Amino acid sequence: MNEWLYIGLFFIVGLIIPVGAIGMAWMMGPKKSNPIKMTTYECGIETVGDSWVQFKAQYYIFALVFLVFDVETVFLFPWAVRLGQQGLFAVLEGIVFISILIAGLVYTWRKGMLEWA
Amino acid sequence: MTASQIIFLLVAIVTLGSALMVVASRNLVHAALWLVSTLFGVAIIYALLNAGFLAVVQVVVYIGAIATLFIFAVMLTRRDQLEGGVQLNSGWWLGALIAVLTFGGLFGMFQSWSGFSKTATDIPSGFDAVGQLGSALTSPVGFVLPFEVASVLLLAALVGAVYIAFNRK
Amino acid sequence: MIPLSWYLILSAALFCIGLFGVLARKNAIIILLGVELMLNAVNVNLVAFWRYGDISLMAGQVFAIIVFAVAAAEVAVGLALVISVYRRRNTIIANEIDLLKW
Amino acid sequence: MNFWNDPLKIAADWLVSILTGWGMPAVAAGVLVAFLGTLLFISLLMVLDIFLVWLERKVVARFQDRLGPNRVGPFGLIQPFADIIKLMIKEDTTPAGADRVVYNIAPMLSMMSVLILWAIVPLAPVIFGVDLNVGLLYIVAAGAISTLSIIMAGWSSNNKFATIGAFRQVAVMVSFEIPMVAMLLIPTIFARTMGMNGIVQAQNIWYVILSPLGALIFLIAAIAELGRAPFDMAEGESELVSGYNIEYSGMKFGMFYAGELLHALTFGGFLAILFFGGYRFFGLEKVSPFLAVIILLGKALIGYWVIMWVKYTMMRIRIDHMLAFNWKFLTPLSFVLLMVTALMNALLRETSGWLYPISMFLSNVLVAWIALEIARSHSRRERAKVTGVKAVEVAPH
Repeated sequence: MNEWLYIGLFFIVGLIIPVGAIGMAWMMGPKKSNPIKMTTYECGIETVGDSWVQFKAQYYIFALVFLVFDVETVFLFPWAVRLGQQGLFAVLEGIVFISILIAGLVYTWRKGMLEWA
Repeated sequence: MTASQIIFLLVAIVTLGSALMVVASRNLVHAALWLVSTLFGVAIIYALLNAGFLAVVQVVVYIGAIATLFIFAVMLTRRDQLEGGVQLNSGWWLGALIAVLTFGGLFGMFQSWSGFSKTATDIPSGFDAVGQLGSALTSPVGFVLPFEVASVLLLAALVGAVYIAFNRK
Repeated sequence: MIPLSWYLILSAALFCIGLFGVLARKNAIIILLGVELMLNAVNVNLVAFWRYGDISLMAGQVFAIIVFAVAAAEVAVGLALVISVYRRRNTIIANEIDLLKW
Repeated sequence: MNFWNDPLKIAADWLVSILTGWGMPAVAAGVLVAFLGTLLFISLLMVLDIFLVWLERKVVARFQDRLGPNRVGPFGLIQPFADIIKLMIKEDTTPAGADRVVYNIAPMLSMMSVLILWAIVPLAPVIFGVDLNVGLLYIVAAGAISTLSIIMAGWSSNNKFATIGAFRQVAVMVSFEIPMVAMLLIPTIFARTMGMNGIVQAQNIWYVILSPLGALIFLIAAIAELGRAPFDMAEGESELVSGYNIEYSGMKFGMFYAGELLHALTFGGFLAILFFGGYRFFGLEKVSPFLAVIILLGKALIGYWVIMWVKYTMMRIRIDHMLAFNWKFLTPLSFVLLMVTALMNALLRETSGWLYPISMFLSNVLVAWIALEIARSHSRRERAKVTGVKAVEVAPH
């Protein structure tokens, strides 16, 4: 528990410092707000429509492949820590594991889903 | 009341409050951000349970990947779908009733169980949870099959999701 | 020290909030978020039982990690379904997705 | 044991003894001292960060054949303080239609995600915040928070450019996280631990010798993770008018900017720790912990300089090329390298002498060579496709 307490302290202090800096800037800065000043910046012209533009489906694909590989690496970290003890069996196990997921990447690639268009 | 109990209570309040906000928010991005807050609370709970590996994994997988995926999926739909109108379906009171009854039932069940207010034993010094987990996942007498099946499951999910969402025929 | 009961009650409450979200909300994405809450509640239970039982048995943690994988798979396919339905029917309201009703 | 051998512990014990002498319970005194130590450490980091602003401007000026800040103070050293005063007295703005709460939390989270990384950095054998046994995954977790802060900043600004910029940046960051995490597994395999201090202690041979390709991939992925050129979607002035932080000004922008610089130094430090022996340098670290800190900071600054060198030399890559490079080249390559490393490590672990490092090095070189050949033949085909297409001439003859 003790070491997580330190991590918690780092989170707290890591928040206090930026909050303090921004808070101080907020106190020291002028407050002369007006509607024109607060308009959205769009290179000098009036904004048109909603900022919620239609996004490409590709973003979802990249996040999806990332999710799958991210979960995979979570399995691989304990595997890597104990790789020395179990010998070749564990290595082959890991290679099978990675290969199965590489197959998924190859499938996505072959379906043309990794193209940005 | 000890310090760890106070920490637990604070975290539990934040976690449950954020969870309520997840199911109550009208704005989908806010719901996803409240989910992040809930999951972070659960990560602290794992740290309190001395499961440091799972606490970090919780942040990596849920906040790093799943929340990002949710927000990307929300952005793929249009805003006009997400706001306004009735958010609850017609049988929402039934849902609320079932949820409350489930909680009551679980609570009653727990109380009749003898191990309910068990306290934890101390972790022996030098206990290497990550190493133990690695051994469990890789040794032939451990969980090798679930380890490999997880990879097949992820493969199936990837192939399925790509096929369902983006079959261009 | 914190008794086991606190964790169990927290997890039960989290589970029920998720259940309410799944049963009562119309929006398909919120329903998926509710399922995530329920899976997390299950995970809290698994880890708590690992900690309060024999900690040299890693089954609780291994199970929790498998649940992570299952949650990831569920989100991936669930959101893909939502997006697919949205593209065809232009809605993400679960009640309006009723093609198979008849 | 005296102060010069273990300064942190001696200082902490001394403070705790004073506080308990005033009648404070031992636990509370311990927590208070830890809190003050953390506060001091993070304040020192912020001072270092201010120095980095000056360093970055000086170095970029030199790369571009300019002088850089040189008016305020000797060598312009006071310049960053002038910058801070300017940031402090600027108006705190929130654009119309922005999601006020999320908009204001985002820069704080961005800075925090960098500061918390230092909790696990072993500065010397006895000077470190925490020797977490899941240290490497903790780096990835902090990266997740940083990703989240970018999404929050971009989405809440209510600006098309900010939203698009944030989503591109996040797509790049999550994509390059995969090779980075795979390369974090390589020191784990060698050292059989995820703890940063354990990895440094295990490096009798620098891991860059055992896995030069791993170090290179880690550097590339780290640069992308930092969002610096050539992967700097956030700075895409011409197409995105600076991406997710477009609507931020004053101190809130300062947080993003300072966070980016400190993040770069931090990853220079991680490169040093994981592949270049951390605070170890021919036994010098045993002389004094203070010397070890200087060694680590020196190595981190060299890593930071390399990152700057790349930034100010390369041009920005187009987003589709960036992602294709990652998913079609870097990710398969890093996983192949991981498998080769695991296999070679299991086969040769027990061999003595120079056979193990030499064969590890050669296997890396072989993998790199094969990958480059494949990439070369691919680019030849790509070029062949383009040469057939004639550009439309402005002034036809």
